[in-house]
Amino acid sequence: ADNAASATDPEEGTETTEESESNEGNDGDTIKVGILHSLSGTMAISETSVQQAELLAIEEINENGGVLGKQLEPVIEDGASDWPTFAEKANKLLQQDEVATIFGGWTSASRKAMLPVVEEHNGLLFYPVQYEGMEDSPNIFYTGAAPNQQIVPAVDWLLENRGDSFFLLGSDYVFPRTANAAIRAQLENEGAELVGEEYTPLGHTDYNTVIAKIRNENPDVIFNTLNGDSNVAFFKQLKDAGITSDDITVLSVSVAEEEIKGIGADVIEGHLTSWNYYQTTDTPENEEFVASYQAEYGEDAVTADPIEAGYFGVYLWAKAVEEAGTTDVDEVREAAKGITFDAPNGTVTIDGDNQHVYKTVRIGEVQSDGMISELWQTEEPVKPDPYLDEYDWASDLSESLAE
Amino acid sequence: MSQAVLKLKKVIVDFSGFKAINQLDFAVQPTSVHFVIGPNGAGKTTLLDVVCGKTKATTGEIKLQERKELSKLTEDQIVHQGISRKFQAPSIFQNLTVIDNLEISMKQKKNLFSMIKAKWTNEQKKKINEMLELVGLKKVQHQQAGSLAHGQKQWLEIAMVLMQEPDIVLLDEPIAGMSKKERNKTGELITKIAKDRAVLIVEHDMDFVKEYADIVSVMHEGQLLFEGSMEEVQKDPTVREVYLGRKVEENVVN
Amino acid sequence: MNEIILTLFNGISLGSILLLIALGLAITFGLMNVINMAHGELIMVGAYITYVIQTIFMNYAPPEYFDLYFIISIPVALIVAAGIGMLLEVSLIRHLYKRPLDSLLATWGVGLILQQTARSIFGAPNVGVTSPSFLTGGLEVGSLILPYSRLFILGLSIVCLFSIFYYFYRTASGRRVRAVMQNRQMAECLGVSTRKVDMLTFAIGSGFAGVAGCALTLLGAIGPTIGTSYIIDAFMVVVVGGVGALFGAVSGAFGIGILNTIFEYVTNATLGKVLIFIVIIAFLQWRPSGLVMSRSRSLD
Amino acid sequence: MLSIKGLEAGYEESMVIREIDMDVKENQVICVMGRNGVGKSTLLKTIIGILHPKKGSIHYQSEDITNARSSSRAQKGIGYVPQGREIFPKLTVYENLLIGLEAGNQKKVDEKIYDYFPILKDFAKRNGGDLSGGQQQQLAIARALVSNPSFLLLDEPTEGIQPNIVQEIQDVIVDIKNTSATSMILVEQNLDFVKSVADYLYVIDHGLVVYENPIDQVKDDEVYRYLSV
Amino acid sequence: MQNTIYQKLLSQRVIFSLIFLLLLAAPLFMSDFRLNLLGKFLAFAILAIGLDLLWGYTGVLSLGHGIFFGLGAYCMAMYLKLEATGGKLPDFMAWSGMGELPLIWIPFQFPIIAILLGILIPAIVALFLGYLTFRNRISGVYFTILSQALVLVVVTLFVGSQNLTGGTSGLTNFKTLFGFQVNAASTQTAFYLITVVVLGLVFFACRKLIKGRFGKILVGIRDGENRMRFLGYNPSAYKTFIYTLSAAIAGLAGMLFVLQVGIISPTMIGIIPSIEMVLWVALGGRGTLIGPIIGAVLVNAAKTGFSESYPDIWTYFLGLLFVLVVVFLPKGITGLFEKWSDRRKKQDVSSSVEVEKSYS
Ligand SMILES: Nc1ncnc2c1ncn2[C@@H]1O[C@H](COP(=O)(O)OP(=O)(O)OP(=O)(O)O)[C@@H](O)[C@H]1O
Ligand SMILES: Nc1ncnc2c1ncn2[C@@H]1O[C@H](COP(=O)(O)OP(=O)(O)OP(=O)(O)O)[C@@H](O)[C@H]1O
Ligand SMILES: NC(N)=O
Ligand SMILES: [Mg+2]
Ligand SMILES: [Mg+2]
Repeated sequence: ADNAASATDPEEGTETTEESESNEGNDGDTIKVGILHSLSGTMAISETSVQQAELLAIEEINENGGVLGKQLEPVIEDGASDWPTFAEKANKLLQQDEVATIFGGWTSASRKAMLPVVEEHNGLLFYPVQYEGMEDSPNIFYTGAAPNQQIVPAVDWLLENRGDSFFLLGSDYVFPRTANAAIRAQLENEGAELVGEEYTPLGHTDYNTVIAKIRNENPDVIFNTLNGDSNVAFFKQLKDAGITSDDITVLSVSVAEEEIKGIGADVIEGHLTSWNYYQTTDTPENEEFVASYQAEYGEDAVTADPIEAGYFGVYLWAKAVEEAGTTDVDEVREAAKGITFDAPNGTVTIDGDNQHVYKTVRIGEVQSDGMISELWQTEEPVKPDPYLDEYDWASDLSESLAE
Repeated sequence: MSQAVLKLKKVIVDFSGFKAINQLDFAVQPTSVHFVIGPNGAGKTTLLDVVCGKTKATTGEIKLQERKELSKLTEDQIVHQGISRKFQAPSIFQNLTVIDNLEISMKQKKNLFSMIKAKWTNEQKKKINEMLELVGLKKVQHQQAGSLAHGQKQWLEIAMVLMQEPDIVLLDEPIAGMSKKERNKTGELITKIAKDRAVLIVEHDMDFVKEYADIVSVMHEGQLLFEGSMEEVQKDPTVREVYLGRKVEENVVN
Repeated sequence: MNEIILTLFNGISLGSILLLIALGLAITFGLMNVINMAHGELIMVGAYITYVIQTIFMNYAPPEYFDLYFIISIPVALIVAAGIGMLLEVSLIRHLYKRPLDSLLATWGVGLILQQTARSIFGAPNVGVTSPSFLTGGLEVGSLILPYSRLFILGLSIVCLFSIFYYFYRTASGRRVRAVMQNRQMAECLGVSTRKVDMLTFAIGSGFAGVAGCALTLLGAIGPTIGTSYIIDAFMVVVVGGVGALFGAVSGAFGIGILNTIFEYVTNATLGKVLIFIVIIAFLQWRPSGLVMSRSRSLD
Repeated sequence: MLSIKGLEAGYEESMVIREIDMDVKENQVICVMGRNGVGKSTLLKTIIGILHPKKGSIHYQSEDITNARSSSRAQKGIGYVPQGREIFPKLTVYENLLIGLEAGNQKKVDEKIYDYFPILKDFAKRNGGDLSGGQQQQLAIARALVSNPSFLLLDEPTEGIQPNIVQEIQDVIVDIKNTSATSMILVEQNLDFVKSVADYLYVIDHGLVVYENPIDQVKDDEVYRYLSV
Repeated sequence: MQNTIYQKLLSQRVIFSLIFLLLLAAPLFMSDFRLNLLGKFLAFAILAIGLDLLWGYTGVLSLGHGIFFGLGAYCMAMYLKLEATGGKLPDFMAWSGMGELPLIWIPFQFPIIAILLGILIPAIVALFLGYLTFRNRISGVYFTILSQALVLVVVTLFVGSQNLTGGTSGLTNFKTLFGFQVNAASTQTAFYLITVVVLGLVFFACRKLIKGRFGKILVGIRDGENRMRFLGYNPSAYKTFIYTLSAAIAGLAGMLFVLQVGIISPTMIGIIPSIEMVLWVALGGRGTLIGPIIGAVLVNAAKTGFSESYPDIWTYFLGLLFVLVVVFLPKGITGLFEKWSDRRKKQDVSSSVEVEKSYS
């Protein structure tokens, strides 16, 4: 409804500015919340299902009486896989619609585009995807994994179980490059061998040459930080080149159930992933979640880590608001500290120090049916450590980054 | 005879094996109406092409006033050397008005920066008006050139050539598609402008050539077959055989 | 030694892929001068057709016949894409022949619509296509493995190339096409039905885009934006080869393919792209109108 | 055979020919003269269908073709040699001729075409665009003849052609006239040429027929008066 | 005829001035957010003018102007970034293991230099590419596709050298300019007004350029490049000049964009934006200068409007918009006005010819 406002109508602009600045989005009997993902462009392949999960959560919350007795009213915008657009839309949501919070983003680039906007207007952003860390904005809640909740343990596990010569392959942007910087330090510290490091532009489709290089180096492990389409090309061509998971293990940190559908289970079967959640994760909350998600979006719809992170992000915010008794950002931020929620992946807790969440780390192996079966998991949720302060091999990294 | 304004020595133009012009020696005298005739495909247009730089000679030299070697220059540089050319098929600027066409053709500094600050001078206005009168396009001066009839286009292009005030004018079949009246007009115009410049004309209309030629060169298979006055040309047996044919012979006889 | 052979093979393979995606364009763009920005989306159509047919086979055909889906997909993709192309020509392109640049804009819009349509029908996420078993694995040559899928695409592109060449340069219908493209009005005056010719030609060009899409399912992702990742390469190939010159496109494709692979091998994917561009610029210094130049006497 | 009634045509708003009536009989050669820009080419363009008349009708073999597409007119046997040649530059000379065959029903180029224009045989493999002006003009005529049209539209066919070939074209026209039932409309500037081939003469001025007569009754001075007004 | 032309200028003058005043008054009746959007659109409009000089008047179609826009934008952004980090190394450099500030960043510590470079660098790049291509008479579609390849390469380079450019994320999170808070509402309004003024200046300058003889020469080059050579002109020089000029204008637009949007990233300068830029010009009506301005604003307004109203299917409407405009408004939106006043009938007649020429 609110969306239908025309872009060029000045009247409508003035009205909104006249409205009271406090108690964002909390007018009348509904609370407006922004949903900002790429619904068009290349990133739509990943982000649309996260958006669906967030809408599902909102629907559930509304059915159970909403928040502060008010219904949540999602305001949906399209980031269009274009970072300046993310900034523009975030601006629109905060200034025009005065939403109480934004759920959105996938790529780190989109998050970095929204960061100054939410900080400028003191808004809130719940960001649902694993990322490179080195960030803790007071206006952002990070519900995806920090490096120490996904990458660092994965490397440890691989060194223990699969060998110690690594080949790093990633898309050419901030997440893979930063992640790999950390991995390099970690490998060096462990005395493991780094035999190659390759980056391909996002959307790259021909991996013959990369595979040729891999063949030459013949590593034990490929640590894969490719994002999006490229994964499909890479895995298909890897298989065609006759390299199977028995020859070289590929561990991916941006390939989940959703992506596997596009790659084809037969192609990626036997390779590994590192996440905090799988559709197969065995908790009562997950059974419920998967059931209702599939009820909403079809039998063969799959759930995945970012989808789940988007989903429980909404609940975390809702709990915080109830706690605070208002949608006012500063009060919500305060109230959020230490809030916990029984998410499908287990109990998650917001870490007051950095606004990330405690999460359980899980290494999994892709099955022939496209599901991922857990090989290993941490006993309990891991404290988020975006700057890798706990690891002295990362000290150089994090020092140079203290902004 | 005074010394030639334009001299070609041993010029060859080779199109992947086919010699459109073959070892041609050729000279143009100042202030003369010099016709070039010859069978279709003899190399007349190609001759004009090499002179104005559209086609590069494979070998040989093309000298202006005995000094300037043309074959090294680009088309626009050659124009500034004082050689302007009208093409066989009228090529004018369809989307500009008649007067605009003349405006950009007229003699002036044509480099980038003098153009940016180019202004109309009264003298320029006068020149263009005279030219419009001369070629009888006054009435249509504000029409899009694209909407002119074939003949009118021919006139416009001639006017564009003259606006450049060249020392040597190259005309490729200027009266093609013109009616008698206009042919005569064109002829008179040519005689007039030839008073202080050389005019080199390719033409097939013998009556026209006969009436206005000072000197006629006959080309055949890329070479000079014969050169002289029209009378001499018409008497020459080979020329008649390869080119003129019976009808012209008849009216030579009587 | 092995490395050299492998790199060469990869180069040729990449070349054949480029050729396949450029062939359709060499017709609609090279011959007809229509800058069809929706070409990539026609490739997408071909890819989704393959997906649909595969799904049908999965659900209704006996497993032992599953592999047939791919064989069937190729002609179906060709026909469907050609059909869409024909529709496009009749409803839109036809009115724009006098304004080739406008066709760029209109087809861009069409591309957007097609993408969104795919998203609405098949959903935003990528869909998966299982390669037929006879195209998985590869041919072992010494210690190298040449993937069957690559060999197949190489073969396919060559077959397409020759059928196109034969059609345009050896058949009356093809001659008509070339005549119409050079002087539509005069061709009409000589009794050639330019409408039929235009429609047919554009359909053929689009059809081959469909075939390319079908083949690409062997290599990469199948999603709404698959087209955009290939379209520019396709245009480059046509230009380097020389617009309107079919064999130019061939040399362009393999030239770019091999060089790109070599560059990428000795440097990385990013630098590889850059070097290719520099080479192309340098190349056009030497051959301003593409590999296969076509002189003409006319002024413009 | 061809009858034009009250024909009006032109470009956008500018009416170029107005109220033209014309009747061409079987095997008759009509000649159209007029100063530059009076609408001769426009008339032919309208007959072949490049331009669509604003008013009036065109009947061919008692069939209304006023709104037919050019291609179908060509199929019905109307051949056209445009002013300015309109060769297919990147088709070889031979291919240009083959396109000419599209209108007719025979499959191969008749040898007599090469008898008319020998160079077309010598240059068969060369690109049409590379030919010289006159060669192109000859090709344009030949291209119209190969399909043995029953009706020919010739727009200044001798433009840019060497004298002895002009005579040959003259002979060709006469030959066609004598050996077939073909009719022609011929636009020409040279009255002598006209008199040697035409049966009937129209003079057009400002899009109107201002003078018409059977050729044997045509008086030069009358014609020249109209041509030079 | 003469005086109808006079009338036309008169009427146009009036219209232009009105639009201009309206834009200047916009801050009085528009919300900060909308004003900021409008400011962004107007920055695009500036670029569109330059593109129209190149395409509409000179017949050279560049599908690569995003690059020049981007170069300008990045120059400004680099300064802003250094301001924001206050002497310290920008975060992305740290991650990609840069020791100290790389050489090419040094000049951008000084705002004036940064602004100058924001115009110069695009111009120089264009001059270089233009010279190499036009000199060899690479034209028409060859140039167009090359310009597109340029985009591909520059974007790949920008993404690839994260340590220098911030990679895919681009540059964002700015703080101050000349001590003013860039994100403050007042500063933003100032930026908006500056944009309007620059737009006005660029527009009237370009208009002066093409109304004169120079403009006719450009049209001549567009319709008959080779013929111009035989009139004694060297088209390559003219084309290179216009290409360079339009690149400089694009750079200018890019800087104003960054100031108002607060981020620049490769996605903003890539293939798709570059094509959209051409669409603005075509939609508004090429070869009119005013058309592209209208086009840029309308297309982007439509984009925003559609995507806000139908976030999940808005691209349908955008696509449809392009198709319909091309089919029903061959001369763009300004073509409509011309239809009403049939003064310029003749030009409509031959507009088809002109485009044909510029591409065949
Ligand atoms: N680019 C080219 N490639 C091949 N042959 C060419 C080319 N240009 C010209 N020719 C040939 O060169 C010869 C001379 O051509 P040119 O146009 O000079 O003849 P011309 O004397 O002007 O004839 P016309 O009187 O018919 O105009 C012709 O046989 C023509 O076919
Ligand atoms: N494409 C066009 N658009 C607009 N007007 C045109 C066009 N072509 C010709 N005209 C106009 O139509 C009139 C007649 O042109 P047309 O070519 O029929 O004359 P013509 O009798 O053939 O002259 P010529 O003997 O020179 O060939 C001319 O005044 C010309 O201005
Ligand atoms: N945070 C990521 N995967 O970009
Ligand atoms: Mg000639
Ligand atoms: Mg005529």
